[in-house]
Amino acid sequence: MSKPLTSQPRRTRGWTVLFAGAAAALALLLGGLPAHADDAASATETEAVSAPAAADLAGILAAFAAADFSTKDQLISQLATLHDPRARPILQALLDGHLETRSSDGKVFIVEEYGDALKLTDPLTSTAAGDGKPDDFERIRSNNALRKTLKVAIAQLELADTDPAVRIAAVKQMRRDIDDSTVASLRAAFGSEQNPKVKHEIAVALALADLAATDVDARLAAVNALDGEAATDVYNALMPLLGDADGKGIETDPKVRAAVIAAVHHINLWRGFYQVLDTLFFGLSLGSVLVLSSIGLAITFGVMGVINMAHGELMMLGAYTAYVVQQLMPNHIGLSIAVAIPAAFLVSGLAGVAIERSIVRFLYGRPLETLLATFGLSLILQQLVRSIFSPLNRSVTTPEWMSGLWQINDLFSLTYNRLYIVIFTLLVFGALLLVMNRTSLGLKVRAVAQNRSMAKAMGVRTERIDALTFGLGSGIAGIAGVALSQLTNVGPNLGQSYIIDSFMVVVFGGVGNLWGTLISGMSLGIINKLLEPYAGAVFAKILVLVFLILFIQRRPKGLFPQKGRAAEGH
Amino acid sequence: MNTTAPTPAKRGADYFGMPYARLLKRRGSDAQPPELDTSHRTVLYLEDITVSFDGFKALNALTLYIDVGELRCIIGPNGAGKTTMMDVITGKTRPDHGSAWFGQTLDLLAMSEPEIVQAGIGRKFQRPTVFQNHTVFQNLELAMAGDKRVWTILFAKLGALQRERIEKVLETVGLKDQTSLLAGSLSHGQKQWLEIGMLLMQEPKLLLVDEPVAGMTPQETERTAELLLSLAGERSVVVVEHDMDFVRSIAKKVTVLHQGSVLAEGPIDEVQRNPQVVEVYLGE
Amino acid sequence: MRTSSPLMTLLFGDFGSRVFYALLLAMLIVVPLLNLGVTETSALHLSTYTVTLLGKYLTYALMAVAVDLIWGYCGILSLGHTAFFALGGYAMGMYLMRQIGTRGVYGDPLLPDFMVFLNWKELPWYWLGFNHAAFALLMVLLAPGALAFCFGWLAFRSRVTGVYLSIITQALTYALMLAFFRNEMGFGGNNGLTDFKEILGFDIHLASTRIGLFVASGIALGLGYTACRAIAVSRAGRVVQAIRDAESRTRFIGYRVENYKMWLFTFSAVLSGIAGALYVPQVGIINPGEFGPINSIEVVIWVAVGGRNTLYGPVLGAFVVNFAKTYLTAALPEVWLYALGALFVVVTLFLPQGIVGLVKQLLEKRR
Amino acid sequence: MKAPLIKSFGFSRTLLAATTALGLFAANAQAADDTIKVGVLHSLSGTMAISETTLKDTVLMMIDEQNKKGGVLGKKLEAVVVDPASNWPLFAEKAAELLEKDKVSVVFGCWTSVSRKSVLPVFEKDNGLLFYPVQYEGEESSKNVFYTGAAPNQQAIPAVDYLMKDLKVKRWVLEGTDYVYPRTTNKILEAYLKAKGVAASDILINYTPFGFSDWQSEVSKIKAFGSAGKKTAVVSTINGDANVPFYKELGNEKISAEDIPVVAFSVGEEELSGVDTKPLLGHLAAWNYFESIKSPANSEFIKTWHTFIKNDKRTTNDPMEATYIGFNLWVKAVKKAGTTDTTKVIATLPGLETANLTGGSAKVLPNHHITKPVYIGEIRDDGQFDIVWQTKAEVAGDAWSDYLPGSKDLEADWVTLKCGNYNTKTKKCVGQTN
Repeated sequence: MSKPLTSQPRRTRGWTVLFAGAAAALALLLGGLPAHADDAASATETEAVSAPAAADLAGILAAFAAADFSTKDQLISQLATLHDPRARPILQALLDGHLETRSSDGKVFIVEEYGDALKLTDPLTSTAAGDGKPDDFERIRSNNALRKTLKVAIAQLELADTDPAVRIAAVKQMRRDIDDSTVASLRAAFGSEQNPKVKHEIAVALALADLAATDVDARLAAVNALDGEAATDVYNALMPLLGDADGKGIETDPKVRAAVIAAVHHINLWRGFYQVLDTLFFGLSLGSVLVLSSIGLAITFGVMGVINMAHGELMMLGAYTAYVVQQLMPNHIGLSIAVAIPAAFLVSGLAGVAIERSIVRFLYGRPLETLLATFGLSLILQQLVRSIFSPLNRSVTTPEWMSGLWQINDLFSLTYNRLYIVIFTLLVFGALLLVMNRTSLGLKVRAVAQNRSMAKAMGVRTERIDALTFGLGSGIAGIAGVALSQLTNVGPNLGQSYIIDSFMVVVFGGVGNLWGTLISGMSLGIINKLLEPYAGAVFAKILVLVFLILFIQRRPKGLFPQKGRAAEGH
Repeated sequence: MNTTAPTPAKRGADYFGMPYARLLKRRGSDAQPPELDTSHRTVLYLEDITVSFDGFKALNALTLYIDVGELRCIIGPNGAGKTTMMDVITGKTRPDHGSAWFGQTLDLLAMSEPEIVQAGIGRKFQRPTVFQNHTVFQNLELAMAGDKRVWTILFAKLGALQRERIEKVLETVGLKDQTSLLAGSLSHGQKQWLEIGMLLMQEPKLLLVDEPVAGMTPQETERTAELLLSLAGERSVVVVEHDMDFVRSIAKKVTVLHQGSVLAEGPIDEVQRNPQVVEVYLGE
Repeated sequence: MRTSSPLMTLLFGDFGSRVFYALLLAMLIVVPLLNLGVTETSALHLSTYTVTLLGKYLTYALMAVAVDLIWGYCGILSLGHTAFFALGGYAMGMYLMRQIGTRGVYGDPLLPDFMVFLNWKELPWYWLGFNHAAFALLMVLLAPGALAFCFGWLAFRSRVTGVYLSIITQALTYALMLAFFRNEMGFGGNNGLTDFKEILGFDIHLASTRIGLFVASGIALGLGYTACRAIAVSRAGRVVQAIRDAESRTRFIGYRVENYKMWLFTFSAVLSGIAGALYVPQVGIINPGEFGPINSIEVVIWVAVGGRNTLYGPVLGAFVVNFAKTYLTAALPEVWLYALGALFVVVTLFLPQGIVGLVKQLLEKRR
Repeated sequence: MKAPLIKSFGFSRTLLAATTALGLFAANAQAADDTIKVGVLHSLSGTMAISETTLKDTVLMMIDEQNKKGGVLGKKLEAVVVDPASNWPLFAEKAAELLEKDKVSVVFGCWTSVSRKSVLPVFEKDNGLLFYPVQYEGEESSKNVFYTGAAPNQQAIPAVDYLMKDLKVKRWVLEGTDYVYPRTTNKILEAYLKAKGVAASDILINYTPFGFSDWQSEVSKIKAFGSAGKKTAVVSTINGDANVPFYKELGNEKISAEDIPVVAFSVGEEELSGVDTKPLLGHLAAWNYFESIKSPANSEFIKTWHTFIKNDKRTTNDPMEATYIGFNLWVKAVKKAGTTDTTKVIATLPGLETANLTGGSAKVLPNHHITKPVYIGEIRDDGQFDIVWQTKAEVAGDAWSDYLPGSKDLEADWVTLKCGNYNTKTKKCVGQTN
């Protein structure tokens, strides 16, 4: 397993390092000049027809403002071949959408948003050029094709970076779009590269390029070199050699073909293995969502016996709290989640206490009627949110540290937000367990649940405990809402889509049993994900529901029923 | 301990709490109550019954026999397993281990609750459970022995003979003046009697009565004692009770349960002198 | 005439039933008169829109009666009863689809439109027979009945009760909803079945057909109500209420509780199916949304609002809630959910016996 | 106690009571003569409220604007708003209420196909007039409906053409929500792709339920399908709420638009306003209107909208433009016909032309569809779109697709053939005629 890749954004911040790197790049590119120069010459021949004659940096930059996408593409290639250390930050700024032209004079700047103003940097001198108003500037736009060209161009410059990790990323980036120019720079880099890991990646890249060689031996050597590699781009390159359904594009040489089949077979073995891991992780993460959304219910429904149909709406309140917190602190998105969790707990918790005091407490002992009243309440809460926040979905930004992918190796990766939600679920569960088992509140809650009148006789203020318990369950629903805001829509219907599933989880686990809820949620998630590849998303869910119905027939009190006389009653 | 044969609890888990064979056997069985064979003068055999909840043994290898026409009192401290024992006899709880027979031929562990009732075991719960929203008369009517299948009951009409039987039971339990009152409006003692009356309507061979005098006034207690004494003889009666005075007033033979098994058994005076019993009752 | 015959007691034994029968009969006479007998320009004229609306309410009322029979009398709170309603509706819808014949957009004599554009080559086997009204009617009864019987057989035998039962009934209808949403199922997916042309040879859009459907719904409600009441006052009805009040006790006096529940549940499901079958031609569409768990909860709310354990209360509840919904969605489209939600909360908090209970209390006070 | 009660509920009285009660229903809100009623049939609650509420506001805005100009035919317009609550049978009922009780002259409404299918019989029976403003699956032409949203040939096919020609896409994932619009669109696209020589093994069709939120498996499936050495694209007909979690998952899985672009037919500015768009940079959408298109009419429209809704952040979107076009067409037709009588207005509409918001014009065709330009936009990080491609001229909407076996012989023409469903082979008209 390799280290997680450093991601693009992190490097953008360390510009000072990059300047140093760019200088080194220049030196290196000069070293690899012979091969490159031919290449550049042939390229410029074709470009000279359409591209504006702009040999120097200033000329290219000036041309950007009015260029269309295909012209921009050529301009980028020119920039990359200029061997000018100033090109690197310009390309990066273009990729990030930070390159803008001033409307008044058409001058191009690298800009950085600074509150309401723009901080300008002159790309030619790399010095600060004062501030500007956003309205006076127009961004130089890029599109998909352009961004690809940009990334490859930047990668070519990065091949000379001092950090081996950056170099590996650069090679991998270049492997996505191999053409003569990239092959040339890769070959050059291969000769001078000292780091074995980087060298290996370059070798793979060169082998990928050789797959298209006309020489059979070269192809065979390339395939053999690739055997044992599992990266997606290798797979992508090998697969077409086996031909498509009509046999088109198939590798003609039998020896090479056999080698390709063997290599693909090896990759497929690994792919199969990691697919199972993937599925299990998907199951766990779906399970975590189920557990999170039902664990509050395990308290209000499981411990108190209140069928709270407004549970979903309490989650919705939590999600909206996350949204509001983010609106209040737009510059600290990462921190906002940390603030939103306690805030959502408070908002939903207080709402829960209010519901308990105003409605639920009059209905103890009539569980089915609490269902009706809280259903009415859920309608009111939904409409309330519609009135306040409009019926549109609200956008909750995912903080940087929660987005993206943890690339464990070429074939296996976990998405961060799912990973954090699994961890978060376990943390919430653990905390709740502590509260229930280790605090006096938990003791009293359990006492009231088991024998209300006895608890009352022993001086427990049952009314207060009821309110607090309901508040606790509701607060946890709010926390779940914050987590859901990272996965799905924050809208008035958020709660409804989870309420039925939540009840199923609690009932499957066994009412009144927190561990049961955890295990049932996780296992339902995994079962669902195991079925999904075969049955499809809808049918898998139907199967899970049917399984649940049948399961309840066999064990009417769920996986972990409460046992003993207290549970039976007369 | 018999470890090879599957325990009833395990068998019970086969399907919906009963094995397929039993499921098939049950068809139509509620029309024809099974025959009770008490030729050996013993109506109930409980042998080696063990029930555990979460590791706690509510009954621990309990063995008990009840004779025909006997009035037996069962006493014991809280948690001794008295109610669990009744649950086992009436099919509400399946034991982990042991056997329970009604007469020589009927295996109680293989019968469902209604089957057990049809066979002739009636049970009165600890808390009086009568149908609060039905009149006293309707309560007795519902309890009446006979075909209780859905279709028959849907079109059932009350015949003169049946009406007579209800009147008779009303007299026995002393609720003649309350005939058309809702059962929910009766006093606590009256509810207890009504419940006993409902048992009588089923014409049981064995009556299980759980704490019949709890919460009763002395007068009511006295009446209940008389009632139970008058019922024994014709049928066997098992009374579970805490109230020692009451037990003394009715019992010939007493069984003391402790921690799920029989601690002592015999005439009341003898039992009361038993040092172990004294320790259990006074030592705690 | 012997007014004290059992039949008369059954029908007119209590005050609420008398009011119910009187109002229903009045409605069945007055509505057709005002629609067909009065010219459109007259102020007394009742539009076909209103007739259809009332017809829909009648089917809802029948559904509410069916739910009250099991909830109010037997304590089984089914949160999945719309499953049976929708099944009945689909059976009717399939019949109506087959009646379209070559008048569909693609003019296929056999296949409904949605099958044509999804490239189905032949009619699936479960669609066969639905071109006969008698077969469709049989299915209206059988499909919900069989499902309820199987479900009841499983659930009641293993003694799934109370909240657990409510929640698995919800799972049942939810699973069915998802299943019917699938286009592969051959029931038209999300669009469901629509664009009906005629029923039993009558143009479905004609005012007279609407009146016919309205009257049929009224008669179905009257018969269904009577049947439920007959069950309720029979000894079996007393057993059922005994089960509701003390299930263990009932079992311990020798009743097979599960059989009673199962049959009652099945009967109630069949009634719901009939309601669904009458509902579909009047609203003109059946789609998987009808299986929605939320719809089931709404039915329960009609029962609660009207007053459960009375049979006539739910009828009142169905009319009141749905009239409120019809009125408010047009009059106060932005805030009607507040009003409806508040109604549910207020009724459960302050009127545990529903509107009927309130009326009873007031009458008693006056006395 | 019994006998008198029966008497007291004697029939005469009951009848009277019942009649009075029914009178409540019968009280027709007689249309006031000085206004023209305009029905608005969009869900304001339930699952579709997210999309439809905006259209209700758009119609109200248009009515406002028109009234400021003095109304139509010297009368003020009056909106009748109802809430069908995302409940399909309720749509039919509310449509009947608008047409029969409120006697509205025109209805703007519906979003989902099923809601349109539900109200269709009502409009045909009552001879109402409906403007339907959302892109849809086609396969329909009703005398009483004007379709101002895109038919598949005005959105799906141009988008696929763009992917095929400009992005050299060879392998296709058709990912949709399981209902009629994606099903039909994908059927058409599948036939179209195969006609263009794409092998069956290079097409993956997949459906998920409404509101689907757990996209992990599906996205990894797409990722796997896309790793076969051919340029792969996803054509998304995913509806409504399911989009946000889908794009979030795409973003987290780092499936960038450069590798596997997703072109969506149901994702516009409004949907994106609920998403963090940074990870979606470069993914595509095909519409007939984008808010970012610069034209005087569009700037004016956006300004009016912001003033009306009192919120500068609110976006505009394609169905809003379709509503705008539909409304203006109706006003024109009423003015030209000199009456709001539906039969006359319907007859006047075909051939009418009005300016759209992007600088072109929308012309009503005999098949009750309109001409529309097609744009393809790339998602920007601010939730707007950069136009990367557009058709040279407006495309005429096609009611019946040429790529479906059942409908390639069908034609809709309400002007000369007077039929919405004319079979050119059998020369017969099926269904509703004029």
